[in-house]
Amino acid sequence: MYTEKVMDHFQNPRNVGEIENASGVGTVGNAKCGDIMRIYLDIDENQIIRDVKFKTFGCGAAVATSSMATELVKGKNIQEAMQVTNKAVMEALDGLPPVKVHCSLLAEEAIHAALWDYAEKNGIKIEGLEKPKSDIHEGEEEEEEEY
Amino acid sequence: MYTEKVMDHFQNPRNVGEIENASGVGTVGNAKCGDIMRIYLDIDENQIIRDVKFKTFGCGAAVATSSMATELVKGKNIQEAMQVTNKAVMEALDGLPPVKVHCSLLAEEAIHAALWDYAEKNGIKIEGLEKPKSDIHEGEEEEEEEY
Amino acid sequence: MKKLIYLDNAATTKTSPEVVSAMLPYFTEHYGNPSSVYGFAAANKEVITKQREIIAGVLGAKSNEIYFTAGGTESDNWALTATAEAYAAKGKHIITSKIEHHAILHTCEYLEKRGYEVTYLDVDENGLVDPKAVEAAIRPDTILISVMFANNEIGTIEPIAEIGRIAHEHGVLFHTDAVQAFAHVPINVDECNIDMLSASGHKLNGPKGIGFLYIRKGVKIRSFIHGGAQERKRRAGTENVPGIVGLGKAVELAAASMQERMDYEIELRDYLIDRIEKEIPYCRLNGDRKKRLPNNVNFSFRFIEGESLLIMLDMKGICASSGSACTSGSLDPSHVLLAIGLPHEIAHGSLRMTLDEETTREDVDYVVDNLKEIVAQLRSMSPLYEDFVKKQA
Amino acid sequence: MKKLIYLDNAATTKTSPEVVSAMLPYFTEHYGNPSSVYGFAAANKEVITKQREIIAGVLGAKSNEIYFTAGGTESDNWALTATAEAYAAKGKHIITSKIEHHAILHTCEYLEKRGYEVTYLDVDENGLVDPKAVEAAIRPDTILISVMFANNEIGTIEPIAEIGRIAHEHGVLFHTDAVQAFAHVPINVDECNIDMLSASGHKLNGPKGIGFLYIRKGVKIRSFIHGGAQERKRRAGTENVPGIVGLGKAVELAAASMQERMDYEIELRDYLIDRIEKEIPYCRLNGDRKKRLPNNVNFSFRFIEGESLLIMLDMKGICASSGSACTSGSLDPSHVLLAIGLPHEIAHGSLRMTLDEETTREDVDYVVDNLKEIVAQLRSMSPLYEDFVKKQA
Ligand SMILES: Cc1ncc(COP(=O)(O)O)c(C=O)c1O
Ligand SMILES: Cc1ncc(COP(=O)(O)O)c(C=O)c1O
Repeated sequence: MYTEKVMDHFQNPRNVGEIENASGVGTVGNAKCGDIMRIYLDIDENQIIRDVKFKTFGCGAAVATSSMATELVKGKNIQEAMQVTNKAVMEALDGLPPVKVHCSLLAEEAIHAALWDYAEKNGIKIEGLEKPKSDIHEGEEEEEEEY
Repeated sequence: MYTEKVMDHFQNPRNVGEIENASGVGTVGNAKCGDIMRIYLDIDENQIIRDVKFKTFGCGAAVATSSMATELVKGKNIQEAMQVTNKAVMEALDGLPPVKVHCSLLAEEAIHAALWDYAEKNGIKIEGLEKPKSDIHEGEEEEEEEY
Repeated sequence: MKKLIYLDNAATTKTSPEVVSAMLPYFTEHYGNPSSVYGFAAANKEVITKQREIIAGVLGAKSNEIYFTAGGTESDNWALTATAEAYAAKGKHIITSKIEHHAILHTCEYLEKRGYEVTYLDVDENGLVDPKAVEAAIRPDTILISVMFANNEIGTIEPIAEIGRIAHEHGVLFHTDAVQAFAHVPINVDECNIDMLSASGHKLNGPKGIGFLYIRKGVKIRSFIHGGAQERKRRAGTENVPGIVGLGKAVELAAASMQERMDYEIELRDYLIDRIEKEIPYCRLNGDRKKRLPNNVNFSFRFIEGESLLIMLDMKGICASSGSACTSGSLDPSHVLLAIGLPHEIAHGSLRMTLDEETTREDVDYVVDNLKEIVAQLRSMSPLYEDFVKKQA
Repeated sequence: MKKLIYLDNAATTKTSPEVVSAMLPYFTEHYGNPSSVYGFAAANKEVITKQREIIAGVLGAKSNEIYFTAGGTESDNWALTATAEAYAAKGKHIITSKIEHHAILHTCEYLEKRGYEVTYLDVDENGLVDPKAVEAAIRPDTILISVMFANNEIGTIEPIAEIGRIAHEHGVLFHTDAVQAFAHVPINVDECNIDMLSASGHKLNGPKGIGFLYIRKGVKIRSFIHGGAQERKRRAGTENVPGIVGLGKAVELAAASMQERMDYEIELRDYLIDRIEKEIPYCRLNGDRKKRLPNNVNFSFRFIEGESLLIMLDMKGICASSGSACTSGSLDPSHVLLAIGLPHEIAHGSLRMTLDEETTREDVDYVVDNLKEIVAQLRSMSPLYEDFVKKQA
């Protein structure tokens, strides 16, 4: 069901953990739907993401997308981090099963939520960043069957 | 599906043939339903069935019941022949599948039809004998399923 | 063992040993439920997909248009009842033929009791549906045309491409019961404009209890059997993995050798037909002589009844079937034989022999030699024959 | 081969080698169609009757009350839809429970769209249906009560005898989905006043794609799949002879060793439950502790999600299942776990392990040892656990 990359990031998730006094923290998803992701960002004065950590409650794809998303934003500046879309995460994982696409959306959203928190704390505005939705799942589900 | 007795009477039918100038001939059933039986009786002056022959168009059970019915009436007097019911034929054959019970009724009716012909030709009346029905099948079918 | 010449391949076929070998590991080794997460079982999902691809390839379809069922009957029931439901808003009229299998006809009767109207098209004396009659029967409220690819009794192959074209032109869905034809003769769902197609494993040297329904992408029918999310939510029930694997293998084998098999069977079929026609009087070949399944021979022999004939053949080790009512326990002979215009008593005396690639010329000779004798013997005890002879004299 | 501990026997079981051996001759040797006249095939009719007798014997039923189907799902669909049709004149109300299998629930939804009314009874925190609630739900227009014998997720065995008695007293038909219970625990249809009962071969070491519906004599439902005259005209389609033989064999074997197997499994089950409860914090046993299938263990582990758990177990060679939504691709976790009152996030973190007679104590120890570690590891990366710990501090 999962690609080798997904399995690798699930079995050996990168950047699991917490960052104390993080520059930004974002938590998205909800327990009702079975996925919660929390991203911690450590951003330096040049708006470079020096470090990133995550914690995830969710399925294999949720863990793998969190792990991959953290890898993709690590060392980037916040503008570059904004470019890390769910598509980018999926591609980096060699794809996800259709029913798991929402996990990649969640990962994107978690990054955005952490950036939003950082922006709020620092009173800055990040180009293209919107206030995170409280429930990422609404209306995002893909129907596999389209007859 | 058939008992050994039925198979024996089908494979080695007794009394197949015709009787020229028979005392009585009866033909029952119709081609539409797939069974026609014709019985020839040779009855002597003491009303004893001296000889009997049959011809049958029909399934294995039709042939076997014809054969058995001729065996059962052979050498009997006409009153005794009247006692050869479809039940007697079935019992003598160790039973028939439910869907084939109508064949035994046909055999009984064929004997009766031949007796009727004999009675008419000789202007006598046989106790309990009614004019044969033209189509034995109507309403005689057994429904195997009774839910 | 007693001599056995099996000429009833339209009733069911031997599951070929390669098919059984392919199935075996899925009983005791790879027995996992394909819906499970763990690798041990999830691999079975891919195995199923692979069979879907094999079947789709043979039909010129896409693999996600193949839905596994428990057999041809379920496929037919599904196609008809679910289309009827899904398109009820458009109309409640269905067109079919008088010579369909009971899986179609009895489902139509079921639908008639529920407010649907069904037109049963006549066939000609060879069992052919007239495409013009199909066109003439189409109404604004017609939602489905269902005509079988080839008839199971008399072997006639219907003009499916023309019927499909007509259905397509009128925007009416087209289903074909290809249980007797699939993997026996070439079928391409696009060329024939087929929207749905039923097939059954055990008619093509695959296992019993498995079949499929092809449903063209875009056709809106829903599930017939409700429950779990199997078969893209359209057919619930734990997948019959060994059955599906067996079906896929059987289709693969049949497709690979189709042309060769057809050539072989047609030659043998025509030899059998010729000998019977030459050597047994008062007989009639049923079904079209050319537009005919490669392995089907169906004759009526006047003055005799089919079940007796079958039992006598059985005693000689020959397995065949009949359109006689007596074999089914009902009084009317086969609706197919009546539909091609046979009188009842002639329909009763019919014999179907369906060959396969293992049938030999020696088998055929043995069958004809015995058949001649048996027919003569049964005629000698037939009151109908007696009457006929007396009339001739 | 990699270590494999299969603890998902509720999803499907291994077809036992004896069953496969029993089936084999019916693929390539005795492959005839049971409806045929000739002896070669007609013998298969008797073989089928024999399997019917075996099954009927185990249930305390008569052999002509057993109708073969393609599995539990078809049996459930048949029981519900055909009863609904046959008794529509009496009423259109059906009673069932909230924890039925989707084969029941989705069929109920289908019927609801067609004008039937369905009462879905609540269950208590252990998944038990209250017979009094059943009685209270009965109305003059109630035509059917359908309550499962035992639940497939949490293993709870329902008070079927009491529900049957109530149904009987009120003259309402009673169907039970015994797919998980039949041949695992004793069932007598007369003692429980069961009018219809569904079962499936692959849940009892028989083959996939075969099952049966028991229908008490006198119950007026007609066929669900229309066509040929098989199964006394109630279930059309060429009989799956190998499947039926396999089912019969599996039932025979299961019945012969039932008590022994139950004793063994119950001891192992309770050992597994005890170790988990003692050694893994923040867990909850789902389902009734005593009224429980001998082989079912179902736990919720707080703060973690089921699919991750399954994949981690899979990596250790352990096959199990979960009530997590993620395993089914939907968002809501198992309706059964929600019905027994679990909050969503706890329902998501559930694990079902279903043993069989081949499971050993060593297997159980290995599973618990690994499970402990995996749960700890997943909690260490769970934001819910992080919040919980911080709150405690
Ligand atoms: C034309 C046709 N349709 C449908 C069926 C039904 O197939 P099955 O018996 O496999 O369900 C058959 C065979 O019995 C058939 O010949
Ligand atoms: C309680 C219950 N009912 C019905 C079914 C359906 O059985 P099958 O998948 O064999 O059709 C299952 C198993 O999937 C089950 O556990």
